[in-house]
Amino acid sequence: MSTLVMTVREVLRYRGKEGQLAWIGHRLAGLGTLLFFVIHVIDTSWVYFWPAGYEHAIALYRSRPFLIGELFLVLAVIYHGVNGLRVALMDWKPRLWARQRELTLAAFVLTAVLYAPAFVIMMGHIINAWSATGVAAR
Amino acid sequence: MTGTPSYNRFETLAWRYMRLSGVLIIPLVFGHLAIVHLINSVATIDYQWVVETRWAYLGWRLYDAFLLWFAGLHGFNGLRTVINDYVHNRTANRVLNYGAALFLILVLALGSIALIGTPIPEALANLP
Amino acid sequence: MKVHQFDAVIVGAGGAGLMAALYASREIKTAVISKLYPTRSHTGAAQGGIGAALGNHEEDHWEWHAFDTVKGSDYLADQDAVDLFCQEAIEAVIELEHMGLPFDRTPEGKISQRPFGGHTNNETGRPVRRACHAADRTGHMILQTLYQQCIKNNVNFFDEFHVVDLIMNDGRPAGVVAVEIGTGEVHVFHAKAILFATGGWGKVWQITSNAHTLTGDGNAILFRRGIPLEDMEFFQFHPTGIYRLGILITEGVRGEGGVLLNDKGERFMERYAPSIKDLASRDVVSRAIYLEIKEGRGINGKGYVHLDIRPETVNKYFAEEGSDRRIDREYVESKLPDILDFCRTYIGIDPVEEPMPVQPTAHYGMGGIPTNIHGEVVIDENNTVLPGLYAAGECACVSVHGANRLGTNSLTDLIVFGRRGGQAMVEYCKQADFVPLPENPAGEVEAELERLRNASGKTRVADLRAEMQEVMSDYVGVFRLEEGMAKAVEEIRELKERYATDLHVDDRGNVFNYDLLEAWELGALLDIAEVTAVSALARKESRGAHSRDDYPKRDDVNWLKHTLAYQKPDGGIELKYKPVVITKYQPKERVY
Amino acid sequence: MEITLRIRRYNPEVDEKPYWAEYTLENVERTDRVLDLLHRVKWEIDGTLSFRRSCAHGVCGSDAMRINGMNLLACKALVKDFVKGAKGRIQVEPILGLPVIKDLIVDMDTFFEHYRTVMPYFINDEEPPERERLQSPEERAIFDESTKCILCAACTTSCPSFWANETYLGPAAIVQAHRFIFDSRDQAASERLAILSEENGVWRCRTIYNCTMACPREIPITQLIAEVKKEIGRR
Ligand SMILES: Cc1cc2nc3c(=O)[nH]c(=O)nc-3n(C[C@H](O)[C@H](O)[C@H](O)COP(=O)(O)OP(=O)(O)OC[C@H]3O[C@@H](n4cnc5c(N)ncnc54)[C@H](O)[C@@H]3O)c2cc1C
Ligand code: HEM
Ligand code: SF4
Ligand code: F3S
Ligand code: FES
Repeated sequence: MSTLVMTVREVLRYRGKEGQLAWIGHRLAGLGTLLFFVIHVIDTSWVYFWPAGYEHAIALYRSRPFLIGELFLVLAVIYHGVNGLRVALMDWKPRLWARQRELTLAAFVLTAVLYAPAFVIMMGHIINAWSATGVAAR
Repeated sequence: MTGTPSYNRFETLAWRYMRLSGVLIIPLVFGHLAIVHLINSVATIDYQWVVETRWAYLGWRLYDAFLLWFAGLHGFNGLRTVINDYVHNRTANRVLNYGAALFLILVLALGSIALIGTPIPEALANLP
Repeated sequence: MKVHQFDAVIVGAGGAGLMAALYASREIKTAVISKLYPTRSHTGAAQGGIGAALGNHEEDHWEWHAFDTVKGSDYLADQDAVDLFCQEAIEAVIELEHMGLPFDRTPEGKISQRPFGGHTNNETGRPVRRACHAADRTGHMILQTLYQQCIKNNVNFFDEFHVVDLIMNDGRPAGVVAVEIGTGEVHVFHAKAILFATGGWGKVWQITSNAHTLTGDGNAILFRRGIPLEDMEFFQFHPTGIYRLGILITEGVRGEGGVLLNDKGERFMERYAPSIKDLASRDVVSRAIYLEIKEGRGINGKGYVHLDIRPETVNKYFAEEGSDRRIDREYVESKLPDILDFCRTYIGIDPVEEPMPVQPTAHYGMGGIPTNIHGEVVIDENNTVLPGLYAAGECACVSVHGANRLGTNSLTDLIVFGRRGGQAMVEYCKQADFVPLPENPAGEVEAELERLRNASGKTRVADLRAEMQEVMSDYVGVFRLEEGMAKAVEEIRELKERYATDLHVDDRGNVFNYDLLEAWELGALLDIAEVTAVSALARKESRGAHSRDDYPKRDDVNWLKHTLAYQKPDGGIELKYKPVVITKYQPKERVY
Repeated sequence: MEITLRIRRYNPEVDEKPYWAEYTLENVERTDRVLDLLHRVKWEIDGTLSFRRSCAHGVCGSDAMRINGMNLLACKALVKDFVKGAKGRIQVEPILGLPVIKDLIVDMDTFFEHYRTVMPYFINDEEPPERERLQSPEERAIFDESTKCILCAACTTSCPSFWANETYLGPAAIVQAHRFIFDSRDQAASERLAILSEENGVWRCRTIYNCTMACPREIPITQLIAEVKKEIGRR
């Protein structure tokens, strides 16, 4: 486990440039998405097992921390997906290594491009939700 | 040299699966995000919505089932590699990996049962 | 103190040590001791190629190779050894290939060869393609391949063990003493047969192509134990080292067509060696460069000339010579990748765009521990063998290089005589017994190490070493004079005195105490510097790498003989001489 | 120019923990190697400073260390690569992931053990021909890059996967395996691929590229690893 701390520290200290940044981001995004995925599957299954509970859960999702969390979730999924494609591509076409910096930057840019509209739309939802239902007050 | 060497097929397969499932998950999960978080939002989603506008259709149930299984296996295999990276103590490593596997089975089971078992609301079922 | 016992102990894990280890370890219990991880040995720095008359591109014969070698040696090489050497070179190189060595290939899939200095077609006098190579990393490939094979054969390695003494009992070698660098612990290796393969001693001079660790340890150790050193006055200055850094630019550059140019843009080698020009042997080219510089034709009047491998230059000269060979950028990139890298990294010059600034650099010791063709150490004028002691590689002197080694012949030497040394040890160990260890076998050297560890005088090791290098470069370099060499001998003796009385070592610890070991290495360098200067002072002629302004001619009547330098019990040096073996090739004047 | 060298130091016989020490050197040339600066510290200021080195021109692989945050050979890192003005700082520390023994010296045992694991030697048990085994220049070119490795460990110790888990064989060992797997004359590719298909083999490589960026021999390591991965997939 101590190597986990070391990895985190050294990933920040080592001048590994794009590849390393892309990797740590991919890992964190993957794990984050997994966490959400697990929670989400469980609560969605309440539709069958415990419908009342499901309403509770959805209500919770409407709370401020979860709405903000949702912003991150979407970012994580988009980035993990785009970067995952890049990784698969590089493994499949080894000679692309010479272009690795450009491709990694491209993955960052594509993530931003895909995320920007999503972000705007979701912010819209958030503002709507808060002003319409007063959830913001909770 | 002598004999056929033994390959670790499992690791090879797991690695391949990560890439293949990743590519497959892309449309699934991006579609899912678009529907749930962009076109709709948690503000408009509730029990009613799930049961009446989504799971009423077999196609959507299948869609969600694919997502559940592909992403579940993908995510947990990812978790496995992370555990193997950082947890070196043999027992701790075993416990965590088996724990994660059991948990995965539980999650997949819950999700699958819900997908299969949730009845189609009568009002919809009776539509022509 | 730990004691280990092996049939054979090999000191040094460069090409020679590893080749010997491969052969010895097949049949007897063998240990290889090296102060560096084997793959760090300086064999890995060798660039241009390994010489063998394979004739893969054009007609070639081992007899031609032998004649070239003898001529290159300025007739000081022992011709029986040279014949055997050139014959066995062929199968030795093939053996390397069978071990997996990744040579460059000809279109037919054979080992690729390139021209190299002094290697000629004996009938036409033109350069012949004899240097088998893997780009410009031939030594790297040899070292890696041999190390790999040793791993395969489970050779016992003692990596980062610094050998500091040879244990003698009653005039017979019984083992070696080594310091485990990582712990400072002293180990005794008890052995029937001991082979030294500790490489060169270029660090005696300021500008050198040699690694920091090439300090002639083996030679100094044996010398202190009464074994003579042969022909130490012959030290090769390679013509093309990067200006001021000394990093080697392989002769392969000229083999591929590169030319040397002076400040006026003249290809000056045309004047010094009309027939093979830039591919004359190294002593000739180094002297030519120095003469150009002395006449003020160094680039901008400075102490260097240009080596030009730009395709346009090379092709111009090819055309002039009526050759239909042409090269282009890609070709240079593929044949000389490391050279380009060195120049780009260290001097910011791209050799395909600009010529390289070069000056002669201390490179290779022709002399060394006298051995016969079996790698057995011989200790007098009659070639009396000291049973159980062996040497191979650069530290040894068979002698196949005489007064000047031809490029590519050292790597061949490692393989041919490393192998022979290994085989000879096997034969010997099968019938010999261990010489018993004397009482307290490491006592003497431990006391010396303790003295160094606690040395608290005023002279820093690095300063003393720098002074020695300056003296040797000024007075015992490419050109030599009575006066200068006498001065060198005197000054080296003074430095030795200061080494004994006024040295300062900072590190008093045990773990990786390189401060201490560098001090010890300086002791070896000083001994070698003295032997070199004394041997050179005595030789009143010019031959090969030993070039004297006061005796500019070779003198076969008085000096066609090998020097043997002994340490006298009182510390001085005594010189003896032994005859050169001449078989087919009578000495004649050397023109290229 | 004036350079302040900040060195991570540790002497197991004296210090409880590693610490940073600073040395200021004057009259530094822009083209000096970092190795030259280390030598100046050792030779002029403090002889106890310990580091490995031999060839001083990037061919022996002794002196991989982390310089200004990146794995490099001290003898191939020039001052001008780090400092533009007349004054500056350069930071030197040991490579990461192998135990530090003293100052910049790490214990290389694990590294060489991994190296030996992949059978890094030519295997062909058939009786060799009289002369060389033939190999076309094209066949030779396939594994050219992997023959360049000098076992300096700069790659393996720059790899976050290796930091995380030292059982990972690491890029250097995989490069060595590649050297033989793709040699048309060698016969043991399957054995090596089998070894590399294990959990501590190629799959631990997450395509991070630190190794490729660090390699002083400019070996496209990640490409070679990917080629090995694909080859395993093919069998
Ligand atoms: C830059 C360069 C380029 C060259 N190019 C060519 C070429 O193209 N063709 C050619 O034929 N020749 C070439 N040479 C010459 C040739 O490479 C060397 O002469 C040869 O490699 C020496 O090999 P070796 O085995 O004798 O010693 P080395 O390879 O130098 O090995 C010495 C070994 O001894 C060990 N050692 C030393 N002292 C001790 C001690 N006290 N205790 C324990 N171990 C010790 C070291 O650790 C090392 O393992 C070149 C030389 C240089 C410097
Ligand atoms: C959107 C499409 C996705 C793609 C293209 C994708 C791709 C990948 C790839 C290629 C890897 C392997 C990385 C490696 O071995 O270096 C990976 C790892 C991982 N993925 Fe995904 N993935 C996607 C979605 C998901 C989802 C939805 C989850 C969560 C449930 C997830 C969780 C993980 C985890 C936890 C890892 C391990 C991370 C690591 O080893 O660093 N992924 N993904
Ligand atoms: S692959 Fe490159 S970085 Fe890695 S050990 Fe070999 S030379 Fe060093
Ligand atoms: S840094 Fe490591 S993860 Fe792979 S690409 Fe290089 S080995
Ligand atoms: S000292 Fe040899 S690689 Fe740096």
